[in-house]
Amino acid sequence: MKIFELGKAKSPWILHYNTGSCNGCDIELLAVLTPRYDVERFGMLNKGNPKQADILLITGPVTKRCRERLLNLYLQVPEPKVVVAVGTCSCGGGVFRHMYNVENGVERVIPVDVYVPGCAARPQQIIDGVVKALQILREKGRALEVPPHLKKIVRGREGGIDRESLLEDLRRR
Amino acid sequence: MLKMFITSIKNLFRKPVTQLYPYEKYEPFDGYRGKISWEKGKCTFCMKCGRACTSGAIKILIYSGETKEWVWNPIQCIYCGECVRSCPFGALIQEKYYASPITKGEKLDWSEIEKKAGRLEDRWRRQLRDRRGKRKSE
Amino acid sequence: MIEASLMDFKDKIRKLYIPEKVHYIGVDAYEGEEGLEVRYWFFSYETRDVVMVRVSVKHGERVPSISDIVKPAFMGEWEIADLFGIEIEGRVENFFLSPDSPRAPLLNKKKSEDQAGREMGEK
Amino acid sequence: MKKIKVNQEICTTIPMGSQHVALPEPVKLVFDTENEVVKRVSFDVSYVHRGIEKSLTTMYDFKKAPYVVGRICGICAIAHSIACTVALERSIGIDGEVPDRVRAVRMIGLELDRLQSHFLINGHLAEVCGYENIFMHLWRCREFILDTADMLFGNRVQYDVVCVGGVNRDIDEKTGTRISEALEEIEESIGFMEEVFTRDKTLVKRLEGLGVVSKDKAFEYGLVGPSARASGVKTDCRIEDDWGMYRDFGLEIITMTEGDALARCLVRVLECFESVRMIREALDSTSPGEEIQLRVRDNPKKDAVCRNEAPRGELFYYIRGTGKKIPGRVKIRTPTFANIPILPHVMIGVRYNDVPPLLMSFDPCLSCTGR
Repeated sequence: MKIFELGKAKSPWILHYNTGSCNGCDIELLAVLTPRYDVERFGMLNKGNPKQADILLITGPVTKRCRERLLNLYLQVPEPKVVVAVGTCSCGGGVFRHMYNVENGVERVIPVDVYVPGCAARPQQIIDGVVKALQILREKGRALEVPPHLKKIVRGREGGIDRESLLEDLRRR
Repeated sequence: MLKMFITSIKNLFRKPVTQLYPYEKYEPFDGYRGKISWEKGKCTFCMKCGRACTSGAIKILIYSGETKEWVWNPIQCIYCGECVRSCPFGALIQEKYYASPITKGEKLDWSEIEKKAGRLEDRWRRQLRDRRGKRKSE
Repeated sequence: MIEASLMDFKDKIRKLYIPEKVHYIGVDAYEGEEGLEVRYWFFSYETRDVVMVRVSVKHGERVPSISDIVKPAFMGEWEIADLFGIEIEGRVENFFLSPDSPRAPLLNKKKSEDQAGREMGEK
Repeated sequence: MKKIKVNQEICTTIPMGSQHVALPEPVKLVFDTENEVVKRVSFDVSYVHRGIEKSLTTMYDFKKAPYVVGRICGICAIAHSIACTVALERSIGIDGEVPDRVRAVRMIGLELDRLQSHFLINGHLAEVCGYENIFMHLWRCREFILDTADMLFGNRVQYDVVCVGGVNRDIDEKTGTRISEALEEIEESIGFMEEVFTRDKTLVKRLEGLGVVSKDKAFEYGLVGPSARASGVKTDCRIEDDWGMYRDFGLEIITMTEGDALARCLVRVLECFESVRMIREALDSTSPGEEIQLRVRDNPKKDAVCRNEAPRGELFYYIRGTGKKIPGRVKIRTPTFANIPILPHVMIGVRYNDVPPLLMSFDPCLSCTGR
């Protein structure tokens, strides 16, 4: 278990989705991956598959047509996951606030953990945001850990928690 | 082939382009459009900045009496600098440092503030109209 | 600027549009006092002028497509069909809008509702 | 993936998007392929529709419009701002009074934007071809341009320097000299890019003869920008509708006749040299002036149009002035909107693995298209 946690902290893979932003934050996100800022120093890789991702970087004010795709992507990312809203328009709408085809930010659709301001967000700001997201990822990972008094049951059942034995454990206490 | 070899030898001795950002401090250029700071002493609450703001990131709350509040939302601002140029008293300054990311707890409830500002402005306008009406009748 | 009606605007465009000499810019609509206007924009390489063909259309009237004369015109037509609620031949439903976004958002809502009400009354 | 019948042949349907590694933007393309050869394409470009045209006629007054339209597209933001501003100035009737210095600063902004956009798309094209090394190199070079923009206008991507009646900030002499130093570095990196796209065997063989658009086809489908110039259409809105000083500086229109993906790349590379020359001319021709912003008293009252050359091609703005603070109608026709209708025709008969480079060679910008 510990080895997975360590791996996650050392190499968080990111998933990027554009929900109707102006491309400004998206190209800055790509610039973060290129030699000047080279975020692969932290072991971060941009992945196209949500099932391999830990950090979800979302740009754009969430247009009505993107909403369902965003929700699907969020549900496919395995726990623990952190959502980072990059750029003003994904935080609260920015200049697109109160337009007819826009949802006023990512938080209206899925829970957001870190808000990165800036229009467009600088690479430095994005790196700051991701560093903050890493702390949250670690905390969330810890929260997901199995409590010590249940560890015996889990080990006995090879990873899965059995309902019967859980109830039995509760009854005993 | 030879050219490739020369280039790779050159690159061996070149300084790396990578900025080790979080470990190495980064200094933005002069004139970078960063955070907006507000000086209370100079401000007269003329509301010009609120009207000039493109994305509605500045709200001025005028409560009854003399209590007034200037609110700026860093995650709603588009950093165009229009408010700084519109301020006739120089109460707003654009710093050259960018705003840092915030987490859920530090966030302002902006839709609540928007509603509140609208309500307060309506009331303030009504009061102003009443006062003018009174003065005319006198 | 060329004024045209629904009957003859296709002939006028056919006369005007020669692919090597005239560049097709786009199509646009506008809601004026008396119903809608559909405007076709062209640019002439020779005179370096923007030419506008204006067609006045009433609410609910069907507009023929010009994509048999001007090939790339279909996208602009689908766009205004969505945003203004104009019936254009060969349009695709929800090209720009989602199923739950407001219908014909660029129309002046109140006026079009009045119009619809009047039409209902007449019937 | 599912199998369907098209004209008695069994086709495999491959959807691409809306979330895909090769695409930074949401767009959905559905290919019907037979033995990996594309037979039919359908596309959905509406994922980014936000309703900016409506908001310009209801929410924002005309002085805020340049900042709002800049957010249509982050890559060609200043092209949008300039086109909108020029159309508004024509509508108000002050476009003749704009000082030369303002025109020069706007030109510098637009050309810098063009440089970074061309570097971006050529790098991205190389990455899509599987040539990640060139992607990294070109993006490293692109950082010099972004640094220059950062120094001049105070931001890397959204410059926000253009406003109705002028520009927000002037370029002082100290920065001017620093730019001319930076320009040499940029020119060197353009030389590197040219070398890559003319000499590198892998890249040239991959892109040569891919997606050929003949001159007649380009006229017929109304292509704009570098895609049209690569097919031999001599069109450039900077010459045709000159809001700056391009005609005085003798801007050269670069055309090629091949019309394939490689020609589209090379047109962009050669345009970069021209852009650097334009920046130099603009810096030398005027000196920092006192007046960089006219006082705007009137509201837009006439109908006005502006055609501006964005990095991707012709950008068309139409503004209907009503004498009020908010214009009656703002129509935006973006370059990618004109380049998309030809895509289904070009893609038919192309192998599926060639589709991403072909798509990228047209330089699609979906944020512009959706608005």
